[in-house]
Amino acid sequence: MTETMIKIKINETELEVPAGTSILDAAKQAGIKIPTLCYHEDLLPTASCGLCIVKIKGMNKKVRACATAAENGQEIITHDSELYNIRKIVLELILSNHPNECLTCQRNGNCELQTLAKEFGIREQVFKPQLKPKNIDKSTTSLILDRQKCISCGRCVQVCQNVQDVWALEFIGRGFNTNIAPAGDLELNESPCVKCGQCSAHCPVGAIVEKDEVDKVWEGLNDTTKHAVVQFAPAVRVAFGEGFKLESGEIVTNKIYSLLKKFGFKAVFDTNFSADLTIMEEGSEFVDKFLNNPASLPLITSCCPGWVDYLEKYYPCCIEHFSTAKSPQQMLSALAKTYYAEKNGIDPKDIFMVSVMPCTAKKYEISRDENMSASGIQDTDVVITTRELVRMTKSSGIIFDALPEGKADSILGEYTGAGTIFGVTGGVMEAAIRSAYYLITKEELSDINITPVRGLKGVKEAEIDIKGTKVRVAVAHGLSNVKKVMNKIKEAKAKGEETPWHFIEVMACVGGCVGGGGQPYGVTNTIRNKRTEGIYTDDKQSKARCSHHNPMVQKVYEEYLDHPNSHKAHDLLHTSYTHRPVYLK
Amino acid sequence: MSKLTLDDLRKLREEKTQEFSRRNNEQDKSSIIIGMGTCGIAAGAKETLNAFIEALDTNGLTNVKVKQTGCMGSCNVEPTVEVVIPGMPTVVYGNVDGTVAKKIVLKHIIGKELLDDHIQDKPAMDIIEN
Amino acid sequence: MSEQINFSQELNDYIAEWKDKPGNLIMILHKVQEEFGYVPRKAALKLTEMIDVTLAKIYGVITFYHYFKLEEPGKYQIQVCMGTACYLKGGQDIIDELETNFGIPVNGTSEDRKFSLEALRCVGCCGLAPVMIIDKQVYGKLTKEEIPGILKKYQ
Amino acid sequence: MAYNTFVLICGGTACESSKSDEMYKLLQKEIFDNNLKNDVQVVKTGCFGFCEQGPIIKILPDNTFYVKVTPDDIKEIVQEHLVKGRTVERLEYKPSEDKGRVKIEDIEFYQKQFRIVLRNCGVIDPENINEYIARDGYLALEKVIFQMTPDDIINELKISGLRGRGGAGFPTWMKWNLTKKENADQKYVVCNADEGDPGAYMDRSTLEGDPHSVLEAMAICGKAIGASRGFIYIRAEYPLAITRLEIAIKQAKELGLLGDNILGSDFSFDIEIRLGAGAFVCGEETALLRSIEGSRGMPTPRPPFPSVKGLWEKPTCINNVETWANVPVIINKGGAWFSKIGTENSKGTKVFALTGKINNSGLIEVPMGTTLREIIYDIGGGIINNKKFKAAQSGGPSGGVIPEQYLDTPIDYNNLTAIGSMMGSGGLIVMDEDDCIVDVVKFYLQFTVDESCGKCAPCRIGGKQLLSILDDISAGNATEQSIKNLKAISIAMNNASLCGLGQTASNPVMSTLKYFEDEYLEHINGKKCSAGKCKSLMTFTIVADKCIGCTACARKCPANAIIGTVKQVHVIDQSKCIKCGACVTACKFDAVIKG
Repeated sequence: MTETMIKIKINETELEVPAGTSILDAAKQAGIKIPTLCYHEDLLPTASCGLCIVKIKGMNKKVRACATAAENGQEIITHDSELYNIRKIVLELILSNHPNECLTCQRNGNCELQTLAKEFGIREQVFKPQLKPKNIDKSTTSLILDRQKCISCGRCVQVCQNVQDVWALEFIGRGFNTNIAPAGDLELNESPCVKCGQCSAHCPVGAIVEKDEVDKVWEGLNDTTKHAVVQFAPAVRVAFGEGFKLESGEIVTNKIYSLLKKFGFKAVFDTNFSADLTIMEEGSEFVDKFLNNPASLPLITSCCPGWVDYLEKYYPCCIEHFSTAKSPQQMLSALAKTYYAEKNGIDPKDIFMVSVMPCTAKKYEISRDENMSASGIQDTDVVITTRELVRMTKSSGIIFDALPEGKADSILGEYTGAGTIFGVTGGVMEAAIRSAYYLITKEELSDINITPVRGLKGVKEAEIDIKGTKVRVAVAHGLSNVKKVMNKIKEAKAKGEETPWHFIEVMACVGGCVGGGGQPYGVTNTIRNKRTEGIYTDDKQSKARCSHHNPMVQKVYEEYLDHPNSHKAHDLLHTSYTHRPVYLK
Repeated sequence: MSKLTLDDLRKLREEKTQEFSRRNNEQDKSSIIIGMGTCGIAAGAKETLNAFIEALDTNGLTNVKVKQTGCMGSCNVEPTVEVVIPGMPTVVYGNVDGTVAKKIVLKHIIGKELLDDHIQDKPAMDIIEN
Repeated sequence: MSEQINFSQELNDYIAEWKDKPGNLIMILHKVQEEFGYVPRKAALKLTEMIDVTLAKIYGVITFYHYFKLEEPGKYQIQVCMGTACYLKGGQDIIDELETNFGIPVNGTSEDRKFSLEALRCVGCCGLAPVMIIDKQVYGKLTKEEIPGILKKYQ
Repeated sequence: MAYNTFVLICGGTACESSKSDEMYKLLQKEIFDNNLKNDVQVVKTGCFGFCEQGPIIKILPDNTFYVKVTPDDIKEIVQEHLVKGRTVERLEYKPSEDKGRVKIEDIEFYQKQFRIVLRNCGVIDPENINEYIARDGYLALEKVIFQMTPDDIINELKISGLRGRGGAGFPTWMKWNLTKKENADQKYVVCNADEGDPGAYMDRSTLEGDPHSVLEAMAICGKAIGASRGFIYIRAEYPLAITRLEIAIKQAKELGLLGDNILGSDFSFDIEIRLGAGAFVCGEETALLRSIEGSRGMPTPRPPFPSVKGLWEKPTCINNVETWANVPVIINKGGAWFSKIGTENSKGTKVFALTGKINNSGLIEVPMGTTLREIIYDIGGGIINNKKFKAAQSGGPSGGVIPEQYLDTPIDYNNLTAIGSMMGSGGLIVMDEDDCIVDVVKFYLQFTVDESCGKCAPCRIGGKQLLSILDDISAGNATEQSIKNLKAISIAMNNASLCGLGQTASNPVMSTLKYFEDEYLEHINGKKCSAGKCKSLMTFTIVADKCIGCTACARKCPANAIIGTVKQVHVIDQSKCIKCGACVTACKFDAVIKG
């Protein structure tokens, strides 16, 4: 399909853009930035903030650049003194409706409103403050919703409803008193919220933020009676650098190892290790079902806690298809407080287990049920997000750039390329196929790059040929895409038909964990792609690229777990699911 | 009722137009038309309607039709009532409550005498009719 | 969500009729409110299943449109018109009187749950301004001195 | 006893002040003297509205109309007209010297009210389709189905010059044509009956009095643009109009005037009713469409316009009730006929809901180009209690005020916009000297703040700020900077708000600042509200000379702010006074003054 090109003029510059391009995007191509607070590339323009108004020659009214497609022959003015004045007044109005709490706000320094106020040189509060009442929802373990700070841009609502199809948040009320809230005065933890945190990742200000637990980490590190241990997830290594002005996708794994050591962690482990372990467990689970009980398929992956929560609420009928394997985070913590503790003669109670995750739902996962306390006590003590680790680093006096390349601690620190690709959509599937092929055929796959499951397409399907047997797989990310896949399964089940796929990978967030709700701000598909590229580079550079080739995983089986899906493995590495109501009230 | 064809509609219109024009000829049809818009009803037009029916009954006036119509526009004097009686000018009365309704029946319809205090006249000529 | 709320046959029929029509939510909410006087939470929850709509959307709609109520109103509903004509002719005085001397708050209900008070945009009886409506009975050209007498009728 | 002649004499306020009462007595005396008391009844009527020519005497059934009658003329009228049966030509109304006398139907005053939209209101039974049919109902539909092409229909509208009656006055034919030009499997026709301006009820009356005219017009549009489905979006607060519409739709369907294969043709058109639920913003067309779709009524950006992407993303033609009601008449009588009525840029008539401090509040329909003076003084009968006219507000909360100097401006779209107001939907509220401009603007802002959907920042916060500044002004807490802020916010709202509600919400502020800035300054600098509406700026004092110490005021004061004992001069403690004014009413000696 060839694109029709149109000719327009922006501020006297002539340019050609594809038909349908918004004025905002066209201006960007012309090297012009039009200010906006509500527009986000991931979402449809809501046109609420009013800052991006521009003039079109021959039109009386000013239009919103974000929501208006440029048309052939248009002459557009994006900046002049009149527009500057109007934008400044609108900005002053927004500031009058926003508490003056920048210094104590979690978004201080990366708030989009603060940045605009700075750029427009606003030096005084021109209009009397007109604030909504303080109304903070701290009910979940993951997110904090401070409605007074909300500027009603609607990004969180759109991401929650359209991208994630969760509908925890909606505009409630009307006019000046509109609030972002769950239905009927409920708090978030009583709502359908799955804690994915996409709302917080898209919020331009500090209205929805991750629950900051950096202090808890410091407290544990300072406690001399504790043996502090840390792990960090695959997707962290390709995004953490953004907090220090590095390119998205730059792999900083080794620097993070030495950073965490400097903080005083006694052992630095890598969640990639337990990702490999997950493949052994989940892969074996799949192979077993595939060979011995194909009627029980499909098998659905379960390493994403937002997804687990969603399934328990909306698809209780599919619980039987859910892999019982825990997420890599929980596997590693369970091993740290059992295997590692026993080996080093440490009382599990004295281990302080921290994990660094790209995800806010991980904060919820650690206490979701008793299975998360396989060691007898809660396996993971604190979860901080990538964003929190950035702040923690900055407050520690450590200059990240100057850090030496470090190493993870053995045994729970060694990983293969299959473990690292857990950080992207399709990664779990690809890793699983690499090993399942071997587990079924006892032969290695000739080309281990399973490209059909890679990329940002919402639902990806592939048919894998395992020595003549076709394995049909599907990969979905972004819960609204997941819903499409799940509804097909539900439909097939209701009709008693075979489901369209044998194996399904699900990630709640678009792009998978690289686009997680706890990752550095400003994510767009461009950034998701860069982080994804980083992940695949890490895979390519790895010595071993299949989980069953991870010698340390094999060692743990030999020394402790016996074999995949053994009784002990089940006690420590597997969990169960239950139907949960969508609304608690 | 069955669906109309074009001819049916034309016939129906002719028939109804004749019926309707007789209303204005003031010859054989006596009628009381009550403004039953929201404002009229709010101001008590329903009671007015009942009062008329009662008064007509009491006085054995079977040839006077009571009809309803929408708002006549004179909202400050609702309920408004148009009285069409042969031999009398057609007038619009304002502020017609039950008592006034009875008076209209007695004075205007039976006594052929206009009521001083409540005449509003017709608010406007209808251009369509010209 | 212990016990379910019961809908009348008429309401069930109405919902069945509208179920597959696009844009049915507001029409159905009108009917629910007609039955209960407000939209009870349990009714909203029941609707989520009956017409496949999220509770968040239902509440978003209910709280956007002032016609819909989430609380059970008082026995008698008082509406005072605050259209321009009524305002100019003293509508606010009527509301003040009801609030201060009779303890009936605007958009709220008196403590004995007898009266609810609402300020309306315009009832369209500007000729009768100022106007108050109690349970569909209209009191026009009202003065605040008449209020005690009128309210007494509903005691 | 039966009279055969009736003499109607105007008893309206204006005529009364021109000795009509004296003439009424004279008439009775003359009739008695001439022995006509059994034949002639003298009736004192409500205002004829034609006060400019008053006092007026009308004689029925002859239909003679005498104007500017003086007591000296009475004898002649009785002698000539009643005794001898000859009209007194010199007293008959003549619009101008050269035209001579005219028939009553041709009198200018009656032409001032000119009923197209309201042609059937108050004439037919709205619950009986036959009565509508009797008045040329569905004749236009018949014509467009069997004799006209879509282009013919649109062309007729173009010739008529009809513009949308809902607010901005967009040419109706263009709207139809834009929708017609779109290619789509489904198109919709929508009637906006979400009339919500405070003080406006034209559409309610039309729907209650003549629902079929809207149905017929929508079907005509369906034929013109190629749509087979229509929706009427109506306020739930209009139960009677809803009932009448339901009856009308049912009757039209039964007769096959709506539904499949109308009148045996291949044209099908159906109409459904959708209810609003108390959100003024849904009068804005994109919000209205979202509401029909069952969502929160939050406006979406235009373009794309509804004619391209409307209801369920399909091309949609939306007009308001009054616009629709004009359509059948235009088809029947021709666009050329219609275009003769009105002014150069605004054709036809406009219905106004005339309210406020006016003697004859009511619903009137006048040709475009009628002046405000004619409407207020001729039709409306002037200001209540002969108070001084201050301003008229047109266009509701989106409009502006028209001060005295523009009373003679012919009312049409362009002129109203030029003087800083707008046509809006037709609310016309008259204010007198007792109304405070700041207070009235506060009322409108309160309304828009309440009704703002809250989506876009300029409207949501800007409106709230305007209101807060106005509160400060009426409380005496403002400075001249407040006026600068009012202006700055107004400009921002006007330019950066997403929809019409926000873009026009500041109009009342801007237009009053234009004409009544002095009154604002009086509040700000003089801490004074001449109209006595802004309570915080009022002080109540007791004039010592007049106070006899009766204690009546002190007993009535709810705040115990009046100090004094029997037979002593009383004093008001200003710090305790809540400015309720109870003391003024209580004092029988006019000793308490407000100022």
